[in-house]
Amino acid sequence: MTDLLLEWTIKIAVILGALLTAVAYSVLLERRIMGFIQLRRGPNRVGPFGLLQPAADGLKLIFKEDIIPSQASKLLYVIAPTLLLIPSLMIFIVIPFGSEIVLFGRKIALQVTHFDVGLLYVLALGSVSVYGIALAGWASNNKYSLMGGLRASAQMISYELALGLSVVGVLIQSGSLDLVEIVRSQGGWNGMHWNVFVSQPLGFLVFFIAALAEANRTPFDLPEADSELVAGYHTEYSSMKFVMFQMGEYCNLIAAAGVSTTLFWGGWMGPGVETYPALSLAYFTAKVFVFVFVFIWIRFTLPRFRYDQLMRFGWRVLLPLAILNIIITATVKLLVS
Amino acid sequence: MEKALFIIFAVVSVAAALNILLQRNPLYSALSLVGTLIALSALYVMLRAQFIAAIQIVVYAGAIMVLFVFVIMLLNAPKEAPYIEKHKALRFLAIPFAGLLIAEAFYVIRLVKPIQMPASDDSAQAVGTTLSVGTKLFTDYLLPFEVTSVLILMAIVGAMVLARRGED
Amino acid sequence: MIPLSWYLGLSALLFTIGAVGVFIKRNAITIFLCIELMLNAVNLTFVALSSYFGDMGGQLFVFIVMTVAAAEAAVGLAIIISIFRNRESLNVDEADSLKL
Amino acid sequence: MQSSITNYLPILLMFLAASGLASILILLPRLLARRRPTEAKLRPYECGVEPVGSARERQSVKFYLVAMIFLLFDIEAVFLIPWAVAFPHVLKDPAYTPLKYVFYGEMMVFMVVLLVGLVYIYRKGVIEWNR
Repeated sequence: MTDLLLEWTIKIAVILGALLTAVAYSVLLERRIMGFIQLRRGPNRVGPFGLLQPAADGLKLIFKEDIIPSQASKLLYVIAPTLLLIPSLMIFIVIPFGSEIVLFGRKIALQVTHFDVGLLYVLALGSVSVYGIALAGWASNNKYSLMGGLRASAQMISYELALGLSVVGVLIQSGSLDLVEIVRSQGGWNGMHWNVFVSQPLGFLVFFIAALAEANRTPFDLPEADSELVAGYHTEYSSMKFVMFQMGEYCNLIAAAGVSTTLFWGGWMGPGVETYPALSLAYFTAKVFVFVFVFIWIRFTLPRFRYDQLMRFGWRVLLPLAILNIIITATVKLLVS
Repeated sequence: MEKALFIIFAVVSVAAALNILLQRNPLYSALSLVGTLIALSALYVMLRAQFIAAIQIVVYAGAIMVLFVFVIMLLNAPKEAPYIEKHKALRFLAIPFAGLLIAEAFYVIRLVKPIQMPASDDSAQAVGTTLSVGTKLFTDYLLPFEVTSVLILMAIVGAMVLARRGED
Repeated sequence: MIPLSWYLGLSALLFTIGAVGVFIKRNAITIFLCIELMLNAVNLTFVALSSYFGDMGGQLFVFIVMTVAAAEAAVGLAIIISIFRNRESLNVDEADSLKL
Repeated sequence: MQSSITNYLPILLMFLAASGLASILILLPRLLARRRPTEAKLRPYECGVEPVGSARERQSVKFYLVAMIFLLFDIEAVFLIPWAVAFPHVLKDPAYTPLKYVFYGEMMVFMVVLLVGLVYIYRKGVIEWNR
């Protein structure tokens, strides 16, 4: 029991460290890619290629004045950003980063834990993070914040539905909610039996779009549509509380990339993982990186939706497509058996 | 270890439940209830009802309570009046009533025979896993499941009619 | 090993808190929250007994109870919204026009 | 690689770690940053213009309707998940062979009933925000 606890604690510490670094550098990556797409340089002054920019930004934001507006509901105003950040960090304990490797003469599975309801745990955390946004908007007691918070939470719950239904096809394939089992069920064809190739291209499409909207990314970034709402639900937030919203957003982005990889793109599976288990970690990281890149690329390519278009798209297009995907998958499975 | 965890979650759930009564603003009451629900979900995990624990968060904390929070935010109702204008007697009745209820419950609980929880069974068919809920629900409990769909349909229509009256 | 009676005792405590809330609170939404609390207390009993007896029935019942609670919350809150529209108040003592 | 109930403990550990991190992030500027609040800084931000009215006003009931249909369809998703998990096992298990069409059909009936609800919502224009 004690060494189990120790193993968990070390894994959690490693994951938190890696995650915070990844968050800091995906912000930099985004700004660099934005510069590249818009034919300018982006941040390149601090350190070689601007690599120390995240540290500089972090330091700057720590020393910024922490303003709590006089009209705000103080307690909720302080708690709201943590309600967004904590669930998005907690998702990572069930994501499998690789198969088992041997370290210090001990077999170590490359995920913190796995249990029977793994995928439901991910969905549950997604649904709880709505509170952070809704309460941030309400507690700021600012018209733009409240409007942004309400819009964001209505958008998140609408697309959460499509998200929840689009994974059902994967469950019919794997017969388990445990993310480790889901990855293992995609191991055939020399590690290329990925769900997106086998039967779930439609499911993946729905999941991808819904995950984009869940993470409030363009073209679904209406909650912070700066031309209408100043900055949406975090208009009134400054200093580290603003950083927490940004961190939560980028954690959600990386989590969306990790979960899409796990469910549809074979997780850490790939050719040769059976013989070289360490390769699995490389495959997983590469796939997640590609997803993060695509998310950023989309942001600077597509224009923003209008709110009525967004709602209509979620309920009239994505939701029926997700249900159609379930019916097709179940019918094919029944006929093949 | 197990007892310590039980006591932590029990205390959290009771404290959050009491906070529902102590708060004037319904938004704070609703958030306290979310706290109770999460603590209860942890207790469900300890009872090895893993699927129910997950559903508790997804449905109760993630959907039902979101609806409550939305309604409170939309109405922006004034805070509760500081005193009870009518039925003042009710408040004084509530305390002895609560004592009576507790005493009765604990009298019954004292009669409960001490039974042991079945030994930890890690097979996939163990009580409380998603698979066992799935197979049992869609075979033995088929009728309640199908009736549920009609109930949800009725709720959709009913809530729409009630909430939209006066709008169109 | 935790005795079954601990779970039942906790459930009784939560149920009582919910019942007291229905008595002393005047805000319709808070009363509704207390009813949800009572439902949850009963759910805890179901799950505890179901686990201790090794029978799935209790857990499936909880599943159905949650569904019913969802339907009830949707309709109940719709009623509260329409009362608020007419009376500009959530105080249950003021919604008494059905009295003789 | 048995999945047992102790595997849920890391959730608690991660929760403690994450909330520790969050509280550090909240406390850090309190200790390090200077605070010079002025009346104008603490006012609600409305692009520098004098604030008009209050934010505590009633909002459109549309948001309630969206949350309500989300809740009811979320229940559908929650019923689909154990069904989807059990479905491949039922297809494989010879004991259930005569039941497999029933198992398939019952979920289709459930979904049809709820699709009726979805069509009703489309007809009532809950999703149409510009009406």
